Amino acid sequence: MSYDDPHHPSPWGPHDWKHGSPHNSWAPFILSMGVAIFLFTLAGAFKWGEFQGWGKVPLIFVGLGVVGFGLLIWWRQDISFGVNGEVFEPKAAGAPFQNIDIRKVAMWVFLMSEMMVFTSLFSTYMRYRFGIASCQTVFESGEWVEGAAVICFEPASHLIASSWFHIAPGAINTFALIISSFTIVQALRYAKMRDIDEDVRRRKITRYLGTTWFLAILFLTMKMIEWFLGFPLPEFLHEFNHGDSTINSLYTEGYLINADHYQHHEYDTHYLESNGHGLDHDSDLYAMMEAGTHPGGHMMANIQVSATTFYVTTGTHGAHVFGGIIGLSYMTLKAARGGYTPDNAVSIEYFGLYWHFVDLVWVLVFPFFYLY
Amino acid sequence: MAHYKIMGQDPYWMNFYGLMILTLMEILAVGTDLGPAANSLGTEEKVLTLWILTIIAIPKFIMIAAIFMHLYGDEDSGILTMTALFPAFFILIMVLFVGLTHPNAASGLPDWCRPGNYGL
Amino acid sequence: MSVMTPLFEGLWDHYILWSVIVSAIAFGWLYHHSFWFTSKDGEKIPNVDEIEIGVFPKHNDDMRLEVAWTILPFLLIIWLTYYSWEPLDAMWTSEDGGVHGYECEEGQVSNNVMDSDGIITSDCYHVIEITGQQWFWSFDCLELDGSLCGSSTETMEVYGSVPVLHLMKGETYLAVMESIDVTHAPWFQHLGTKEDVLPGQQTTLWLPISESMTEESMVLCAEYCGDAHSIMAAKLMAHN
Amino acid sequence: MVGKRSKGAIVALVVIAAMLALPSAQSFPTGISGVQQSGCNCHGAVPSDSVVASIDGLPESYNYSEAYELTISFQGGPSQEGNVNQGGFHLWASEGTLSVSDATAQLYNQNEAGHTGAGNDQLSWTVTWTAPATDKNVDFVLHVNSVNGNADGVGGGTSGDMWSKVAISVGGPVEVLEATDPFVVLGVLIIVSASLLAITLAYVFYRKDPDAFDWDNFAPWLAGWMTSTDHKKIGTLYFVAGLFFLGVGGIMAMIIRIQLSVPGNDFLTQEQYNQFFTLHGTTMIFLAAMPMINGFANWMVPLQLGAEDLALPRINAMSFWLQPFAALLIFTGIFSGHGADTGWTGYAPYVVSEGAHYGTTMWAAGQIMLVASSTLTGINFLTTMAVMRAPGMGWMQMPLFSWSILVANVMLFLSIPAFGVGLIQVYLDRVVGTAFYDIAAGGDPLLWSHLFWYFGHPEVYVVVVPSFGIISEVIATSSRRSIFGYRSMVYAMAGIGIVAFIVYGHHMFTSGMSPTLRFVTMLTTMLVAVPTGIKVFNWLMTMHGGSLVYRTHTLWALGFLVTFTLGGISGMFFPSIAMDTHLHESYFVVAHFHYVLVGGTVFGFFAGIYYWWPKATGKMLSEKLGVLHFLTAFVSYNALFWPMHRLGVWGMTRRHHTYFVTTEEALGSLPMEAAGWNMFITVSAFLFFFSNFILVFNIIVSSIRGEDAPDDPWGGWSFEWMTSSPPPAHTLYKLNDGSWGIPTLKDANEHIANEPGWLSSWFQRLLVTDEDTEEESH
Repeated sequence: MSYDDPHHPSPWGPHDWKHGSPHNSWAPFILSMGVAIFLFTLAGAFKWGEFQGWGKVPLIFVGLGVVGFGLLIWWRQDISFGVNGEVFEPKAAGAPFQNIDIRKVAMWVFLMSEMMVFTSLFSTYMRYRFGIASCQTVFESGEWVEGAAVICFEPASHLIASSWFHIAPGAINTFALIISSFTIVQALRYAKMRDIDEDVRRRKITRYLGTTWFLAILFLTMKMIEWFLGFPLPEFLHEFNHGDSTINSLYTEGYLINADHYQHHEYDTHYLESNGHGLDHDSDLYAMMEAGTHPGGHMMANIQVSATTFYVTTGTHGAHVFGGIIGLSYMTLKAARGGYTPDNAVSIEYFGLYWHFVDLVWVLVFPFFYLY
Repeated sequence: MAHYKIMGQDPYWMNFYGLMILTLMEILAVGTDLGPAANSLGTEEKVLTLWILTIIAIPKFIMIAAIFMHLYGDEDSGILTMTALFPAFFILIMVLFVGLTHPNAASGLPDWCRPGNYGL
Repeated sequence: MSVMTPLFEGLWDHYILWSVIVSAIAFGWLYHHSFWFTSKDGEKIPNVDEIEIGVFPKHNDDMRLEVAWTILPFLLIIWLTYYSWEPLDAMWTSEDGGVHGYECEEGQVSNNVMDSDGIITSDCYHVIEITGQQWFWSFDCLELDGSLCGSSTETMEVYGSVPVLHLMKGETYLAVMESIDVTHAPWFQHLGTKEDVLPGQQTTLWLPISESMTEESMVLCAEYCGDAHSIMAAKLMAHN
Repeated sequence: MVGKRSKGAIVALVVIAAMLALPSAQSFPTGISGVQQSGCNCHGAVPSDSVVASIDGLPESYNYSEAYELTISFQGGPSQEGNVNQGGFHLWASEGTLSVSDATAQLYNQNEAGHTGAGNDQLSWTVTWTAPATDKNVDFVLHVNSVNGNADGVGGGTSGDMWSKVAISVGGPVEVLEATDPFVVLGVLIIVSASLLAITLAYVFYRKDPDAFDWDNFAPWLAGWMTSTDHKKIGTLYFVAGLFFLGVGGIMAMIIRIQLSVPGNDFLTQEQYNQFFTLHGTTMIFLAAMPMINGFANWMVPLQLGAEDLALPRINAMSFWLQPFAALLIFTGIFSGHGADTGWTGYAPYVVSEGAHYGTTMWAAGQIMLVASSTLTGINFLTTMAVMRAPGMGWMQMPLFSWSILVANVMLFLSIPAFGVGLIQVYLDRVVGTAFYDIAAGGDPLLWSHLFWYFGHPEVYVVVVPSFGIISEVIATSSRRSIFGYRSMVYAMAGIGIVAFIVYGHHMFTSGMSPTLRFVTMLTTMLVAVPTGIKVFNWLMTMHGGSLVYRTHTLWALGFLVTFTLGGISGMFFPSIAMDTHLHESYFVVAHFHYVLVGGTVFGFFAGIYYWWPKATGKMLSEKLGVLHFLTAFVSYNALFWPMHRLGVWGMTRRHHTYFVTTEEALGSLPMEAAGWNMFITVSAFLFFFSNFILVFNIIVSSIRGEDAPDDPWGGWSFEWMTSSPPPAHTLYKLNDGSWGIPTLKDANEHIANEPGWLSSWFQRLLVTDEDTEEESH
């Protein structure tokens, strides 16, 4: 027999975990193949943002399907882990990590690289945010003419933080993530309790993991609303929203990665005059218009870079949440089957570390992308 | 797992309450008109908001890392904190070199980089 | 035909000198040891450090030696840094005047002089514009007089039609450069200098044409820019 | 013309097969009625055979940028002398630019021309076509209308008119392969390579045990390799992949050298040359060097640490399997003639421009997968080394090879996210149209350079540092000494690891980056010389008082010392900015990095292969063949790269598909002697390439009838020599009492090992809480 370990003849899983590693597994091969197919087919369906037709879309799902299949194998091998006391949780031997679970160390090492990922994204954002003049500044400087787009940086917060209603999805998300951070830690606490009834423990863990899962779904739903859908307001709130009946999504506002002719009413001298706010009297534009050297009008802006940094950075965070949802789906299922005991509760802790990290990133993303 | 208490209460719950309050403060800071306060401090509203947000983000960050991620109070907290802080230097370098070098490259070399400045 | 500017040649010779010294030490040592401290296969090999499987061997170190070859290379590189720091003064001058002074008034000339290190200083400089695009260069003399700067095209045997930049010896030019598509970089081969030409941003490059400059030299593209990158050439003519 | 698309290469067969399967992706104007503004509003419903259109003046193959005067004419149809109107035309050219010289024709855009109202009464027209400056296959499509000139009837008097069309294609000075849809190509490719692979695998399976050969065991045997999570098997897989791509990259290098052997050569087109040097770089760094390092690391790190396996075996398998699929994506483009042509640095904005070949998207996608693979590898090795050292082995008792892998992985792990994010930005820009590097929207080309080099500079150290480790092992073992200055070796390596992150600006001294940052990185770059110097002197000092045993790996290690020192010295020329402005992007750079990456990394790998081959396979390699390999390779290698220094100073540019020398008649960019040196380099390159087949031959001979290897053939001290050769399927070690298990490391320096230095005691105090200390003291 050529398999490495005669105890586990099937590389498709499930395993007998008493013996520890190594196990044969098809999951790495299939997952890698799926990722390649996905990246390849996605690039076939879009080119420079142009959709290449529906004919190529099914192929993308083939890629995703292969990835999913690989994940299923991975989980199928894992699901017996911890059941019937079959735990294989080696501890670190040497200093300085002595007696810490190996996988916990690995998780922290993984988080190091995640920190660098988000640092790269934040560095990109800082370079553009500080390097390109903001649209407000350009507008007030008067260095524009109506009809020609100027390049400037329009932070998404200009739209999002403009009213309580616009900020609502982001604010709800902030709370959702903090609560979910708390629920996952509660799940861990109950999983580790040895002195409670097994059934109670199972139900508690399932309930807390399920809540976390629900909050993660809520997070992405809110994101959808904020990006694409918008939401209608009940009538009694209209007066607080300049009489408008809906809260526009970023999509409707034209805050898009291909927005090279973006317009905003605050960059419109006519609107500012008619609205009573008027122009800032200290601004160069005001002086120029008074002197008759600038005709005023509606400034058009190319804000592709601003939208790109916003969507990709928050989107990367969103992708991490999505990854968490996939993990949580499996874990909730496993918890419902009684798969978590005090002996392997650490699995919840490892996932928790990842989840808290996603929360930490949001602590930075929220103020700097949504509020500032 | 946490083996300690905060003000005699469960640390997770206390941490949760604290985070909630700080987040509320963040949103209030953005929603409130800070213009007058900023003017009296001799700065712009945006700058003041940014400062408030940054100052609030720091304790939030520490609270999540220390209590939820068990970087405080566990046997392995010390070494894991060191692990988590390990990339700090590299993050600093990236932010300085990549994030904060001005894209419109300056045409001149500042005086402190010139030998002539030191009489060499 | 010399491609080395006096500045480059000075630095180069100095570095070569130290390279030879360092490699003489390293290789002399290497050859000595690899012939002196040898043994033949099959001979009973002495085991001075009592090496044994599964035992971390005895430390074999000497603090003084290790510190010595930390400090000595460090001193050498401090010297080399200082040595190659000097020309930096002339590489990027700040807006408020430097070795090349300020922009020339109408009719003023640069009168540049080269010192013994190869560093060129001038009274003032002229501004010209270089634009790169796939896959040719354009030179613009702006308002400069025909006696100071000129551009033309010429058919070269191998590159086909190439632009020619005519500059005057003894004059110093500041090229303000921009690209209209992707990144390029003009390499003024006999000036020993190049700088990327970026789209959407301006970069600058000093072109001090000394009296010793060769009459005609090539300008090549030194930042990969696509299909015809290798034949994106131009010619620099230095006139008296 | 048609039919000259094949150069006889297998590649062409693949492409032709793919082309047959798929209609051309190029969109032609289909009939006059489909072309707006054509000037002749679809006279006649169907094309007519009686009208014959022709273009005169088109060459068989064009010269770059030459202007050709084309005469367009037709015969037949209802057109006659004396008609009011006689005909019209519409000409479309896929490449180059059209222009018109008189009032009878007009231009719609640079690819399309037609007749004007004034040209309505003509049977022939003249247009000028300027050929492109690059090698393309140019298609012309001409539509003509033969008009009877009747002014009556509906539709502007079109009744009785006829039209016809002709398509002609013209090649460039150098033939070009036609492009085809990457989807089909990949399909064909998968089938071809899968069949090749299947044949090879079947043969290996047969060779394994020719007498007991049985097909029924084949599938489980294969699946055993594909699903294995054993560090030794995965290490072997890495080696197979790494050596395969070393060969692929080598073939590309040979093709590049043929092209450069004489000035003005046209063996390759510019486009092909651009793809070859791009993929040569990418292949050698990411698909050859990195897998080889991982092969060594997978095999030796657990063995040296005294561990059973890596910390996360399944993740380890995942790191490996991402690589072949990534390679598939990276190479997708080249088989359709549209491979990545950006240089391995892939500078923005060219990399996101439509001018860069379509294969660039897949090149970025493949590298994203490699980033994922490296991240997983990093997690695995850092964790393994932190937590799975055998009892008694502290950080400062780890063998130096393991230390080098630790340092390399820390660097790689912390820097590669920057590259990954940059690649994702490029991928998104090219696919979904984000604007990270869209200049028209304010994108910053330097951002990519920063992200790339933030990773790229540590990366080149990642590739070379494991070689330091191998050389430290080999030199010490061969001299029968313990390594001189173990601790300063470790500190030097760690120093290189940290300095690597703050020097990357020296790749951008001429990039338009802020001069302040250039100055700062000039200072830091100079610092690199210090730790590197310490290492070289320590190696030399290790030989002092020892008794050097000349074996093949010893020779390679000594060869490494020579070439790496030379490469290190030439590296010192770059931080001097005034020199770098001349040397940047020249062959001096090429010479330097090949001296450190071939003379450093690859020579180190060769030393490692000869050193650990007996351990991994249980067979000895032939010393005679090994010495022959060393002598031929070392001499031809130096003959290959040493002259490049001089070429660089003369002004020979990297990434140029050809060069021209100054002759009596014409000015070129290089002096006359450069041509001779280039020919010399090409000849040496072939010698070097073929000398490495001696190693392949040695491996084959050794596997078939090599001597059996003892457990510790060279006299090393670390744990890998404590297990059998080859190690048992489940890695374990022979203990002193004769049983198998995990060993404990003893330290010959007991007194030192038990006394932590001031630095480690400071760390201890940070890490261990007071309660723990109290407990210990009780």
